[in-house]
Amino acid sequence: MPTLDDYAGQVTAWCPGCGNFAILKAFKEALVELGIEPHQLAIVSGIGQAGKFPHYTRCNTFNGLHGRSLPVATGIKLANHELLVMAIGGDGDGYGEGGNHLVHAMRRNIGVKVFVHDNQIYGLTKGQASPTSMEGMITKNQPFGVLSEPFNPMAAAVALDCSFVARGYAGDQEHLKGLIISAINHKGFSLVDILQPCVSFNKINTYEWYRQRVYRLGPDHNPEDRVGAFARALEWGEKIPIGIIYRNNRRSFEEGVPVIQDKPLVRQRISFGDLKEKMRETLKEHY
Amino acid sequence: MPTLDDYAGQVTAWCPGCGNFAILKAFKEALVELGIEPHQLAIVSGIGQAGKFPHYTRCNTFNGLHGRSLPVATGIKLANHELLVMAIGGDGDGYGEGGNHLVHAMRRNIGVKVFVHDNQIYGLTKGQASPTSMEGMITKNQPFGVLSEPFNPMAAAVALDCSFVARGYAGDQEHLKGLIISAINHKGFSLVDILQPCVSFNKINTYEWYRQRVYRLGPDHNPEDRVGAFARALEWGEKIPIGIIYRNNRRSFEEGVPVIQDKPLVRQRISFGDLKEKMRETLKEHY
Amino acid sequence: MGDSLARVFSRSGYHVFTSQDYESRVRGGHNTYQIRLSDKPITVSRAAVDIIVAFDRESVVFHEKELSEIGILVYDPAMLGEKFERQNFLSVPFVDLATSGGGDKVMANVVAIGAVLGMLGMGIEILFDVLLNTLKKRDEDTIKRNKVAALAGYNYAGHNCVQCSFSVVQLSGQKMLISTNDAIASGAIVSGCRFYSAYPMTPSTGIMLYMAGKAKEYGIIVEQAEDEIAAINMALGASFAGVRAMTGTSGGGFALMVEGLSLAAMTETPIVIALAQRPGPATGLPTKTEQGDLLFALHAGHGEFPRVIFAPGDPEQGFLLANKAFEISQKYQIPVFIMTDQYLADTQWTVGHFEVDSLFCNEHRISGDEVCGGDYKRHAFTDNGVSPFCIPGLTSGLVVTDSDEHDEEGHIIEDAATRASMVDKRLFKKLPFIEKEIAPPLFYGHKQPEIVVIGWGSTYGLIREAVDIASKKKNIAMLHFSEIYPFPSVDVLDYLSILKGAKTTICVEQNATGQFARLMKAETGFECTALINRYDGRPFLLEEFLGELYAHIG
Amino acid sequence: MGDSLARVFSRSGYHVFTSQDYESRVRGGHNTYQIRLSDKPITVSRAAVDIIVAFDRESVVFHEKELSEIGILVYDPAMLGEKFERQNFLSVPFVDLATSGGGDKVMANVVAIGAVLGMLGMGIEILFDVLLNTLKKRDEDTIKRNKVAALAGYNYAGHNCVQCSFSVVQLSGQKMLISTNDAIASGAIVSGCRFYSAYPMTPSTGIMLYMAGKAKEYGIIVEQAEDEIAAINMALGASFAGVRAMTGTSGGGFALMVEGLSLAAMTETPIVIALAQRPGPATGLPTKTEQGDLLFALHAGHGEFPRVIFAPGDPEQGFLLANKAFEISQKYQIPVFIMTDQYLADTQWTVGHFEVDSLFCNEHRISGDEVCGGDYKRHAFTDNGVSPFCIPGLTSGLVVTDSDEHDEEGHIIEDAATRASMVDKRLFKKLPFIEKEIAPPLFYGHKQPEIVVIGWGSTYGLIREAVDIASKKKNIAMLHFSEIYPFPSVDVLDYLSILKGAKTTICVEQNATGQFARLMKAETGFECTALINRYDGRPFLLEEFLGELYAHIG
Ligand SMILES: Cc1ncc(C[n+]2csc(CCOP(=O)(O)OP(=O)(O)O)c2C)c(N)n1
Ligand SMILES: Cc1ncc(C[n+]2csc(CCOP(=O)(O)OP(=O)(O)O)c2C)c(N)n1
Ligand code: SF4
Ligand code: SF4
Ligand SMILES: [Mg+2]
Ligand SMILES: [Mg+2]
Repeated sequence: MPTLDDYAGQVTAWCPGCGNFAILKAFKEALVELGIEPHQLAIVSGIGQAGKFPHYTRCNTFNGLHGRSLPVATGIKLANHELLVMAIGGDGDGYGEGGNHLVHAMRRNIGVKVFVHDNQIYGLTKGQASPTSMEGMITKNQPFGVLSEPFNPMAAAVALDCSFVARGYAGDQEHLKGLIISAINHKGFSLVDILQPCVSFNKINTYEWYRQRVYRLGPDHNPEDRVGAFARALEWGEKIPIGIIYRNNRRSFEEGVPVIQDKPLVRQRISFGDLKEKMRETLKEHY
Repeated sequence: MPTLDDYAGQVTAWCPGCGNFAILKAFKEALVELGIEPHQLAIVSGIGQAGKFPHYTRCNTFNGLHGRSLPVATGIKLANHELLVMAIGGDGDGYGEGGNHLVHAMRRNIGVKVFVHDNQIYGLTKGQASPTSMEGMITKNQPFGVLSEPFNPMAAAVALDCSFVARGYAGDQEHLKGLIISAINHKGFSLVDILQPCVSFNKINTYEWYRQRVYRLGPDHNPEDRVGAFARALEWGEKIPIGIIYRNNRRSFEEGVPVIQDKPLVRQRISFGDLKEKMRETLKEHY
Repeated sequence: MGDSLARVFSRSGYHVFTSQDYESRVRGGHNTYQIRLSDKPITVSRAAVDIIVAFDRESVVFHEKELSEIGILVYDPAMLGEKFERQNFLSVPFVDLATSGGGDKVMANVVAIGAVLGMLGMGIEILFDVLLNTLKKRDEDTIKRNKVAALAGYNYAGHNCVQCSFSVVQLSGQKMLISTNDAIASGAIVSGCRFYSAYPMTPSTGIMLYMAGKAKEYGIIVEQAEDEIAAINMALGASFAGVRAMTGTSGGGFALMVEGLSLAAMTETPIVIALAQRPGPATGLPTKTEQGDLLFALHAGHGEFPRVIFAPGDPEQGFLLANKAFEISQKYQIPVFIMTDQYLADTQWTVGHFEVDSLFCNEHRISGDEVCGGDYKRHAFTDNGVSPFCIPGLTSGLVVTDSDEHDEEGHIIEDAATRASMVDKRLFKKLPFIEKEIAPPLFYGHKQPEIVVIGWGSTYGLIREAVDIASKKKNIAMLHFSEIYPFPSVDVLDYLSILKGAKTTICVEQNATGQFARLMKAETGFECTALINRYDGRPFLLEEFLGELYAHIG
Repeated sequence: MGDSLARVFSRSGYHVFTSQDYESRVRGGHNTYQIRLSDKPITVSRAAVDIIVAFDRESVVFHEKELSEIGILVYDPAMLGEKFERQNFLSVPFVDLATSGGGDKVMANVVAIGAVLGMLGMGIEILFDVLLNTLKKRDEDTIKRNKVAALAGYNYAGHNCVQCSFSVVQLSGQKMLISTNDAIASGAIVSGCRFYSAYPMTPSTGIMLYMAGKAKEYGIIVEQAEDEIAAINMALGASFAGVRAMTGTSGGGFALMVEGLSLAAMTETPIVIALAQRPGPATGLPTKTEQGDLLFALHAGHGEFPRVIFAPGDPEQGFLLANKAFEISQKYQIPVFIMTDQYLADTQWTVGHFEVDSLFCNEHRISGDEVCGGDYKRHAFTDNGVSPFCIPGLTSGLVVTDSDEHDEEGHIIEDAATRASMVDKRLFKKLPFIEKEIAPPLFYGHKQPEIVVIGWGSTYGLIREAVDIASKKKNIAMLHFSEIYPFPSVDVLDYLSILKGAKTTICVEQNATGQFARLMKAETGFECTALINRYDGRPFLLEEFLGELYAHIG
């Protein structure tokens, strides 16, 4: 059985007080609770403060390009669907640079677990607006304030029939741990958007700001009702729900690919000798 | 007043029977009806059968890269918001390669009119699945059938609070013309997804298939109700609604940019002499 | 119909070379399919044509002048809406013959194939076999009606072509007929490629379709990505996870993969990239050919890292180099390019057989607990710069890599010393070994040539046949590069001395700026005495090229 | 605090050079800010330091050894948690002095600035002015408390630094202090750039922030795009529509713009691209410096097309070349690069003033009905390949362009003849004119040198000062290239003869493979006798470089 020690990683380079610490903690506790060993897990991350995440724990790690974690994760999952594959990054990473991949990963329902550390800002590059920054937020790069409507990842995910859609909050670590466990246990694609205060650059969406708004979804919310889930996903402002917004039971992509139904691709070793024999046959088609 | 003749373009290279012809016709009639002159219009298109569209009419044209019409259109609109700016392309172009731009153009609510010729297939490259191809569709490139859930542009657009969301059908030209007019008259971003039979490669979604399913939305549908619109947007299969699915009245991006409130950027000529004077002043900040 | 006819010839033991020309549209437009056959190896299209089958009026207008002295144009007056009274025209009622035998209009094609065979005085049985093959999924009746149609054309032309002076006999030994792109795909498959992610783009799509067609049989995952960025990143993910992976695209799509290429280099993740060129810039001429992306491929990607570039010139090279691409890519954990183009996608050649026995068959990935457990380091420093690459998840060891500069374990670093060592490892340590893997160019023709014609990639067949012809009058040779980067050393073949010994050295390229000649100058200092460039999107026909060549060499 | 202190010196009439070193994180990590000042022009950092202000223990550990003979390290024992009993250490209670005057802890910075001025024996009034400037949005009281803190530090150090032997007097004439990236941004603005779309990426972000800061004043639209692909395509849209447009990024972001670059070329849409280099491949070292993307920028994009590459070496070059970039880009309707890097982003130099009068001020776009109405053709063939470029929408004429190969009107074509003519127009006709615009390299030092040190871009200041020093013993000169492509001709300055006449020619580059040296060889055939390369992400300090230089030249 793995322990928290098995998940001890490198020294962090985050600012003191950053919401990322609580996420890291919830994440480790969830994995230990699930009994998953570090080598059974592969994390793909992007670039940004959140992108450094896998180095602060221990696991197979592909810390790739800004915005490109999902295709890499998809490739890994298809090569070895026995691995638990996660994609971790920031809101800029996941919803800005990587927006297209998110859309299509949801369509595929590839069994990758996505955790977006949503601080509503570009942290690592020092405070430009992100896709989830609120309208009107003034930054050095947005001197007239943000002019676009923020991206609502929950509503978009419900619209794309994402098979697991949830929102967590770094300030509610216990609840977050539960969400991480549910996301991992869910078959197929899971998106967990995690509200994460950035103490250095986001002076609007502070711990205090979230504390006044965030509430846990209760049993009255039925995450299986898509239209209801959509209505709930639109909630933002006075009250911000956290919990499982939407969930369905679609076939996952891995389940649909015929050639990996017996075992993962990476375990299907064919000898080169056999391949050559086979190819000799195949080439006869060209006669 | 412009006439249909003003909009006569190059010789088409589409297959006989292609749904694109009806769209072209509806488009020209709409513009003539609106009294818009060709030079008041700029069309940006991508690559694909639909991407050839602007050549088959007459207007300012930027036939750019596959999937990249929206950023170009955004640049044009910001430089000169007096122009009517349209982006035209296929479903692969708009929802596949160009997916991220669509998401963010909706957030911006930039006043560009997008028409997606949605034939649920890659036409120009000869019949691979597109993001809107139905699950299970078998092609040379998808020998096991499409494994992903089709992208639902209407639901996604409602989720992203796109300010004008409509679906047309190439087989209902009169109705389509009306939609095009409404989209043009709408302030802000407009997405019109146009069901377009591809007689050469899509043997599933044929004229006959659509005819059995497509119906015009009636007055009972309230496009201002977002949750209701979402429910309607999910309708697909037995019955497929066409018409305005959702509409709101958000401020457009152009309206939000302070520096173009007086007149378009392209009409604000500053003499280089004045610029030099000004810069001498500015440089003093560096002392 | 071109394909079936070509296959009749290759099965009859002939050397066959086919090429196509078409527009970027699905139906209509002017299209041609050209077949050349010979009892000797042939490797390029000729300008002069012996038989033209015209299905529309444009074919008459555009191509009549291409007829050779003994050439004949065969057509159906009903299809063209006109009857021509010309000596070298033969009218055959394709449609009438198709329908009168109970067939459909579209069988006019099959009638035409039969007619050509009749004109050539060949037997018709092999065509029946070929039809059986192509129609294998159809019912008995369809097959029968096709045979009847073929026979009708065959008999009609055989009897009515008084002016026909051909006599093509059956030879022994069937030949394989294959395009270089298909050969690349099969070479990849036999090398153990199990993951191919790409986005459709002419002229690379054929490779993906070939892989998809074999997906079931070979257990390959072929995923059509949402865009090219995803395509290369998916392939890198699969490769990292332990599966041989490949992607393919054309120039515009590759432009989008450039960041991923740099990622492959930094994370030392093997990948094979098929780059199928077409005329640019931008969308350019999607269905035409060009060799315009060599220097782009060579320098693509920010930062500095090693890569290998192959550019096969014919199907056999395509097959073997695809295999070598996987070997090198896995062995050194680097990106390897196979550059092809529209010409190699759309021409088919006959090949005796592929040298399957000579293929590389080495497994370079490891996963045992002894090497991968404990303090395994993904990017460990080694003498040759190559670190043991474990398969994540199969053992207790962790495989960690990063697009940031990293230490041996794969964790982010920023210090100067580690940085410099990592550049040394990735670049300077590996390079000498990679360089040794590169084979010299193919030297063909006169052993001490006065004239050397230099080419790379798809001009191979053209130059080779031109040299064969010109060698009757001149001391001429070809130097063809199919392994382009690292630039071949002169250790095995001192091609520089050959070049310096020649009076005339002509570099032939299907591009405007002479990219290979420029590369050779940068690498070796050697400057060719002349360049022949073509950049209108069309490949050279043999006679056209000979004309240009003679203009240079007299 | 570095910035304020540097500004005190530049306002006091000194030549100042500042540089920074920091990690890719927001808080913490080890960071330095180095200021050098002199009464003579200085253009690089030195290794030896006269005053170190240490805010943490690491600063002592890492930098103590850098102290010069007269050097002093000043620190607050309370901050470092230790009191050092060393001769060349001066303890100043930064925090105590800050709080005891009624100020906040963070004002320890200001105390330190005051202390440094006290140690140097300078006046403090200019610091008060600078504080007024930087705090201009704050209330009276804050300003006052800052002044008190500064004075406290000033007095304390002035009285207690017995070992201080500095005496820095006030000179006449204030100087401007600016980074090259800021200079590029201001050069773009004065050239009429009204549209800047980009995605944040170190070290290019500063350019975007500068533009955003001036957006209101100059009526500029600065749009942060969703990704770099959008960024370049937006800029192309704005440019097509008639507005001067620019984008900026670093290598990884530029990798994503490559397809758009090719689009700019095909549609002949002007664009200026600031490419701010950092060490690669992939994410690399985000906050360090490198010159690793020269050949990438030169060959980026599928297909063949002309481009221009500038690489300024100091703020003034940055300002002027940004202006020239717009001129050339508009005049020839081509993409123009301004290559910069982390070093040029993070170093600030003093400059007398910018030569605003010498700027290019030509309008190349047209929109009159006479030229744009009727049968206006966007891509009309002309003698120099440049077609009149109308502004769409302002007149009745239609402006049509295409990423596919097109005819003069801009409509898609596929025929060979038009294709060839269009390549000729875009490439071969424009090139000779573009080539003539390129200025020769800067030749500095001995007129008939035995030793030539060659560099490009950001190594300018380093080489220049090194040559100044080395020239005391050697016949040495610098050849610095800031206009890099098309490679300068030898017509105006026959630099090739100079190089060939020298015994030793050393190319200095902040990369591993000597990209510029390679380019020069490909372009001119000239091969340098030696290369000095650094690729650990750090710029050379003057002494380090002199060491390497002397190793080569004795
Ligand atoms: C292609 C590319 N563009 C830009 C960057 C620069 N960059 C690094 S992180 C980042 C944004 C970080 O924001 P987010 O993803 O929200 O992560 P956070 O730091 O807030 O956790 C950017 C723009 C990059 N590394 N690569
Ligand atoms: C970057 C890039 N990738 C791929 C292509 C090849 N390509 C051209 S059109 C097209 C898809 C066409 O499908 P769609 O957008 O649905 O348009 P349609 O032809 O169906 O109208 C593709 C993949 C390209 N031109 N550029
Ligand atoms: S900048 Fe913000 S997100 Fe980044 S580590 Fe600091 S607090 Fe966290
Ligand atoms: S392939 Fe399909 S979409 Fe393209 S022109 Fe033909 S019918 Fe229309
Ligand atoms: Mg963020
Ligand atoms: Mg389509």
